[in-house]
Amino acid sequence: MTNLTIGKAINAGLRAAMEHDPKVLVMGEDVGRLGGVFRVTDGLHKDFGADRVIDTPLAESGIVGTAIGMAMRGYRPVVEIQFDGFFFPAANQTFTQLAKMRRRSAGTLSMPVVMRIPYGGGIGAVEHHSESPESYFLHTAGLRVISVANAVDAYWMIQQAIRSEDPVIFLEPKRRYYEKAEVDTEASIAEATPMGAARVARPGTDATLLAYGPMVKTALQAAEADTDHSIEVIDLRSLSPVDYPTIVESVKKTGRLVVAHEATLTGGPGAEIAARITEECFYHLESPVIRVAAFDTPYPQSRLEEYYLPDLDRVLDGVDRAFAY
Amino acid sequence: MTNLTIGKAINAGLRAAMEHDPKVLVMGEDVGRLGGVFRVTDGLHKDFGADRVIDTPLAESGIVGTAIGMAMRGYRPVVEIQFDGFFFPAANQTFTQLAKMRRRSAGTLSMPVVMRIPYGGGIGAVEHHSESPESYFLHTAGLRVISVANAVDAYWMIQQAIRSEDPVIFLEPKRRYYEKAEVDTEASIAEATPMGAARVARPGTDATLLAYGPMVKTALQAAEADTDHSIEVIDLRSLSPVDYPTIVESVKKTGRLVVAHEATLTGGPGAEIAARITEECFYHLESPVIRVAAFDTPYPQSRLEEYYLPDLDRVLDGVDRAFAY
Amino acid sequence: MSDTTVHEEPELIQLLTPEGELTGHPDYPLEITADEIRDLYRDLVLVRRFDSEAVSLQRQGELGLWASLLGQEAAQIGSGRALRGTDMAFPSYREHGVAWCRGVEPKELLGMFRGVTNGGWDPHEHGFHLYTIVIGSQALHATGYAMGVQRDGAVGEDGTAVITYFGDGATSQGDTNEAFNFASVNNAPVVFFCQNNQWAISEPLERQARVPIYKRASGFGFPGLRVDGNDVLAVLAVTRAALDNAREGNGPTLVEAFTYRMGAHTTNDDPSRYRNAAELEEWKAKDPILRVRRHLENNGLADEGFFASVDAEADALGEKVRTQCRNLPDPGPLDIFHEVYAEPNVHIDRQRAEYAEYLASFEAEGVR
Amino acid sequence: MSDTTVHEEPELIQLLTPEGELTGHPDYPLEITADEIRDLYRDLVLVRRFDSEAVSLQRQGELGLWASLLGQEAAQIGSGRALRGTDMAFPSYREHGVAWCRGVEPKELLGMFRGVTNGGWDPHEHGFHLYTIVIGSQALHATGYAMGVQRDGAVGEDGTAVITYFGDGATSQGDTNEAFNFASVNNAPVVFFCQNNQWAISEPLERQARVPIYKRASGFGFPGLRVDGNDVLAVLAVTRAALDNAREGNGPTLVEAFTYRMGAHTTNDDPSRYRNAAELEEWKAKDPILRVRRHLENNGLADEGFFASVDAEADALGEKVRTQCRNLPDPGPLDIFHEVYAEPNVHIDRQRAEYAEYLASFEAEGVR
Ligand SMILES: Cc1ncc(C[n+]2csc(CCOP(=O)(O)OP(=O)(O)O)c2C)c(N)n1
Ligand SMILES: Cc1ncc(C[n+]2csc(CCOP(=O)(O)OP(=O)(O)O)c2C)c(N)n1
Ligand SMILES: [Mg+2]
Ligand SMILES: [Mg+2]
Repeated sequence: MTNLTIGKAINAGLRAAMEHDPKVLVMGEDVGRLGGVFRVTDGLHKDFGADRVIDTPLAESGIVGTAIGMAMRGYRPVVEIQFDGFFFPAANQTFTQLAKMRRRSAGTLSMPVVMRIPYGGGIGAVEHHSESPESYFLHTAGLRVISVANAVDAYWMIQQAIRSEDPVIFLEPKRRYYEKAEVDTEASIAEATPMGAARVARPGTDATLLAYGPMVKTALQAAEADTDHSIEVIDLRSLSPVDYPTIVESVKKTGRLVVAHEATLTGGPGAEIAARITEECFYHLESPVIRVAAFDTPYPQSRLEEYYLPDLDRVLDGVDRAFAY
Repeated sequence: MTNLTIGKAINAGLRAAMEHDPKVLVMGEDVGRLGGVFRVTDGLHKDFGADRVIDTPLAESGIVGTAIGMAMRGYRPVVEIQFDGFFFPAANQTFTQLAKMRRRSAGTLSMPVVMRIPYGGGIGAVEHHSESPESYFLHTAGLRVISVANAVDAYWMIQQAIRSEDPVIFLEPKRRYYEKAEVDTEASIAEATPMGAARVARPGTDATLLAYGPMVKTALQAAEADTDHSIEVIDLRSLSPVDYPTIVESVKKTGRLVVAHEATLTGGPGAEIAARITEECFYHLESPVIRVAAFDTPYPQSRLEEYYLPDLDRVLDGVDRAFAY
Repeated sequence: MSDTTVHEEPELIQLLTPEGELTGHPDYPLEITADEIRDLYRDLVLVRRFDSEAVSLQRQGELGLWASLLGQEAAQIGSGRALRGTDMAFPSYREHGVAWCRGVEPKELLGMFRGVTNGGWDPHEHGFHLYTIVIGSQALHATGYAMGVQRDGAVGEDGTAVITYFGDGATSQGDTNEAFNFASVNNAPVVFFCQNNQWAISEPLERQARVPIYKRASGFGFPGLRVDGNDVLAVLAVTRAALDNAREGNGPTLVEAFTYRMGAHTTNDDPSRYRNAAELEEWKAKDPILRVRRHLENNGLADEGFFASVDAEADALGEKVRTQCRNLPDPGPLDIFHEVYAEPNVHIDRQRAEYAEYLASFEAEGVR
Repeated sequence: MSDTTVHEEPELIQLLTPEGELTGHPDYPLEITADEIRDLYRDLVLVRRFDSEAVSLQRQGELGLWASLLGQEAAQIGSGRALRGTDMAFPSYREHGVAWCRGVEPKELLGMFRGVTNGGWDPHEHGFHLYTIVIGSQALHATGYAMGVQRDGAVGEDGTAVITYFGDGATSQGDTNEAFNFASVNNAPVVFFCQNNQWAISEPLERQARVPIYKRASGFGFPGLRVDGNDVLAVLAVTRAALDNAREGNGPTLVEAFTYRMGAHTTNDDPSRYRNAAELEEWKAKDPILRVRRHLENNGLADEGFFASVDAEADALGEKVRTQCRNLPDPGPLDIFHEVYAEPNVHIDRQRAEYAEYLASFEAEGVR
C-alpha cells in the first residue's frame, strides 16, 4: 500500500504502463523536462527519454493528429491537453478523425490513444482553465470517456485506458489532484474494477446521488450532511458508456435520483442520464430526476466560481427538491 | 406571395439583409462566383461585389476567426460552413471566442455573426457531409441556435439572425432545400414570428411530437399516418433557447411527448428536452418522454442512411412506445 | 483590394517537354529504361480509363459521387511509382492514381464513392491510408506516422519514407501548416506532396496564396520545390529524391506538383460557373499522357502494337471496373453498429440488439 | 532525433547597443529627440515597476496569477509607442507594456488577474483588444479587423493599421498560420508582432521551429524581419515602418522581436526546473532599460535629477497599482448571468431568477 495523491497516482500509473509496454508514449506541451504544469508526468522524461516523452510544439490539433499517425504505426500515445479550455483546437482531429477511424476502416485500424485532460474549476484560475467539456465527448460516438475521483481509480484507470484499443478521454479532476488514498500498486490490473463500471461509493436507501470526477467528494459530503435521509452515492466513473444497470438498480430501490456535475446544465451529462433513467424507471421514480449543475453561462471570473460551481449547499438543495415531490 | 424553396428563401433573405444594411457581409468557401455548393448565395457576389461576398481561403478557423474581427470593426458577417462535418476546425474560434466574447468584455463587444451550416443527412453523400452537430452548439453558452423547416421561416429567420446582436448558429436542413412554400416577401420583418418561438405545426390532443429542421416534415407525415391518435406536432425552430412554455402547454394537454431528431441519441437535444419536460410536467406525463434519434455511431456509409436516420416508421414506433405506457 | 496578388512564376522542374522531348535536369538525373517509360505510359492510360469509367458509373447512378483525377495522372503515377513497398502514403480523396500504384483494387476504391463503406481497403496491406475528406487532417497523420518510423529506427538506405497528398486549397488549412511544423521540428521522414491543380472547387489559386506554394516550406525550415506535375518523369525523379532524403534521415520536403484539374471538382460540380474554357485548352496542350506517347513514338520506343495492347488493357480494365462496382455488396442494416469500438461496448450492443428486434418486428409483420 | 536543429543566426536589426551606443541602421533611420528618448526610458521603468508590483501582489494573494513581462519591456514599449491613436492592437496575455501605451489603467488591467472580471477595459476606447489566452486566436481577430479596415476604406497615409502580438510558441498554432495566410491573400493592413522570448513555458525555441521565426513570413508572401527586441529604438523604428507600410495598403509584415523572458512563465511556474542560470545572466547583459540609461548618461542627455524623478514616479505608480488592485470591487453572484447574451434570453433570465431566489432563501435563513 502506498499513500498517493490523485496526481501522483496517475504519474505512477503512467510509469507502470510505460514499463509494461515500450510502445506507450507520452506527448504534449511541457510534459517533458517540466513534467507538465501539474507535474503529472514528472520524472518520465528523465527515465524514458525524449523519444517516449515528447515535448510537442504548441498546437493541440497537431498533437492529436500526430498521435493518430503514431497509433497507426503501432504506438500507444498518451496525449496531455494542458487545460480543458485548450482542447478545442483539437476538436477536428478528435471528433472527425480519432473517434471515427476504426469505423471508417471497418476495424482495420485501432486507435489506442488516451487523451488526458485536467478539467473542472475551483482553482482560482483565469479564463479557459476551469471548464468541463465532457458533454462534447460523450455525445461523440467512437470515444470512451472516463473520469476519476480517487487515487485508486486514478492509478488503475489510466492503465486500463492505455491498454484499451479504443480512444479514451481521461478526465482528471484538477482541483482534487491532491486528494490522497492508499493504493495497492502491487495488485494485479486484472483485478481492478473495469473502467466501464460505476461504483456505489456510499450505500443508502432514500435517494440516489450521482456524481463523477471532482463532484464525488462533494456528493459524499452532502450525503453525510443530510442527516434526515439515507443517501446512496454513485461514482459514475465512466461517462461513455454509462453503467446503467448499477444506476437503475439503485434508483429502483430509492425512487429518487439527483445528478450533480460541473458541466453546464443544458445538454450536460445529467440530461442524458435523466432522460434514460426516466425511461427505465418510469414507475419507480417518486420525483423527476433533479440536476445540479453549472449555470448556462461561460465559466465566470474566478471570484464568482464559488457561486457558479455546484457546491455542497446546492447539492443539498437538489436533494431537498427531490424530496419535495 | 412568392413560391420559394427553402434554399431560395434563404438566398432572398440574405439579399434583403444585405440591401437593408451595408455592414452585412457573406463569407466562406465558394460562396462567391459559384454561389456556394448549394447555390444559397447565388447572385450575391455579382450584385454586391467581392468585398461583401468573400471567397475565403480554405480554413474554417480562419473564416470564423476573421469574422470575429470584422464584427469588432462593426460588420455583420454571415459565415457559411460548407458542410456540417467541416465545422470542427472552427470549434475553437466558435466555442472559446465567438460564444464568449460578449461576456468576456462585460458587454462592450457584440458578436453579430451568423454561422450558416447546411446540416443533416439523407442526400447520399460521402462521409462528413451528413452530420447533425446541433448538440455541441446548444450546450455552449453564448450561442443562439436555430433551425428552419420551411421556406417562410427560412426567409425571415435568416434576416432575424443577421439582425441579432448575438452570434447565431443557423442550421439549414440540406435535404429539404428544395421544399417549397408561398412566402410573402413584402411583409414586414417586425411581424414575423420571433426566432426564439416554437410553433405548433399541427394541433392534436393525444400526444405531442416535437421536431425541428429536416425532421418536421417526417413528424407531420407521422401525425397524418397515425389515424388512431390525434398527434400535435411542434416545430421547435429555436434550439437555444428553447421555447418551453409552448412545449409545456402542449404536453400538459396531451400527456405524452415524443422528440425526434437526426442527431445521435446520447447527449442529443432530446435528452435535454426530456429532462426538462419531465421536471416541469412530472404529474402530467403518462409515459416517459420518448426519443427517436440516430444511433450512437458515426454517420454510416450512405447505403445505410435510410436505416440510420429516424424515418417515418421509427417515428411511428416512438409514438407507439409512448402509448404503450 | 483582392487584386493585389503578385505572381512570381518560378521555373518548373521538367524532364520531358509537352512535345515529348526528354531534356533531363541537372539536379534530378533519371536513369530510366524504355521499358520503364512504357510501364509509366501504361499506368497513365489505365488510371485515366479507370477514372473516366468511374465518372460514367456516377452518371449511371452506380456511384454517389466521384472526384476525377483527369489531368493529374502524371503527378500521381510519378509520385506513386517513386514509393517503395514499405513506404506509407496518406492520400486526400482524389489520389486514384496513387491507389493504383499501391495495388488497391477498383472494388476497394469504389466502395466509399458508392456508399457501401467509408473506407474500403486495408491501409497496412497497401501502405496506403484511407482517403481523408476533412481537408488537411491527413498531413498530421502522416507526420505522426513518420515520427513512429523514427522511433522504430527505420531510418537509413533501407528506411521507410512517408508521403502525404493534398491540394492547393489544403495549404490554407491550419492542420497542414501544423504538420509542416511538427515534421520540421522533429525532422520527420515525410514528403508533403501538394498537387496544385489551380483550383479548390471554385476558388482559384490566388484565393489561397499569393506566392508559389512550394515557397511555404522554407519558412518552416525545409526544402520546397516545384515540379511540372504533368511530367511523369520529373515527378518520379523529384519525388524519389525527396523520399530518399527523408528515408536517410534528412527530414521533410514539400513538393509542389504544378498541374491542372481538367474536369469538374467532383461529379456534383459545374465548373462552367466559375472558369473559362480557354484555360482548359491551354492545359490540354500540356496533357500528361500525350507527351509520354510523343516521346515513345518520336524515339521509336513503342510501336502501334504496344499502344493497341495498352488500349485493349484499358478496355478490359473498364469492364472490370464496371463489373466490380456493380457487384459491390450492400451492407446490411446492422452493419451500422459494426466496429464503432474495438472492445465490447454495452451501449452499442444494446442499441444493436434493440434495432435488430425492431427490424425483426417488420419481418414478422411481413413488411419492409 | 530531436537534436537535428539547425540554427542559423541572422543579423538583428539594432539601433542602440547594449552598451548604450546609438549606431543607427541604414534601412530604419530614426529621427528622435532627447526628450523622446527620455520619455521611452520613463515608460520602460514604469512598466517594469508596474510588473514587479503585480508579481508582489500575486505573492500576497491579491492576484490569482500574473504573467510577468520582465525583460520584454523594450519590445512592448517600442511597438506600443509606434501605434497611432486610431490603430488597433490585439494582444496575447503578457502585453502590459503595450496596454500602458494604450492608456489602460492598472485597475482595468489587473481585474482579470485578480479574478473580478474576464476582461476589464473597453477595447474600442483604448484601441486595445482584451487579452486573449487561447494561443493564436487573436491573430485571426486582428486579421479580420484589418479586413474591416480595408472595407471602410481607411487606407492611406491617415489610414488605420492593426497589430497583433503573440509569442514564439504561438507560431506553431494553426490559427496563427491561418492568420498569416488570410492577411497575405487579402493584403490586410496588419502587423504580426512576435515576441520571441525564447521559451514557451518550459519548451525552448527549438521545439517550435528550426529556423528563425521571421522567415515564416516569406513562405506566405510577405516580409518578415528580426529586430533586437531589447532595443526600444530599433523596435520603435521597425514597427513604425511596418505599421506605415500596412496603413498605406502594402499588406502585412511579420516582426520578430528577439528578446528574453527574464522571469517565470507566470507566477505558477518554476523555471529552475528547465533552464539554467547562465542563460539568464547572458541576457541580463542585454537589459532593455540599462542600455537606454547608459545612452542618456554617456551623452549627457539626462542628469541625476531626471533619473530620480522617474524613480519617484515609479514609486507613486507602485502605490497606485497596489491601491487600485486592492480596491477592485468583487462582482456579485448574479453577475454570473451578466452579458452572456446581448438580447433578452428567456433561458438565462430564468436561471438568474431561480438563482436569485435560491440565494434569497439563505438570507431569509440568515446564513451564507
Ligand atoms: C475542412 C474541410 N472544409 C471544406 C471541405 C469541402 N471541400 C472539399 S474539396 C474542397 C476543395 C479542395 O481543394 P484542394 O485542396 O485544392 O484540392 P482539390 O480538390 O483541388 O484536389 C473543399 C472546400 C472539406 N472537405 N474539408
Ligand atoms: C491553445 C492553448 N494551448 C495551451 C495554452 C497554455 N499555455 C499558456 S502560455 C503557453 C506558452 C506560450 O508560449 P509563447 O507563445 O512563446 O508565449 P509566452 O508565454 O512566452 O509569452 C501555453 C502552452 C494556451 N493558453 N492556449
Ligand atoms: Mg486544388
Ligand atoms: Mg515565448
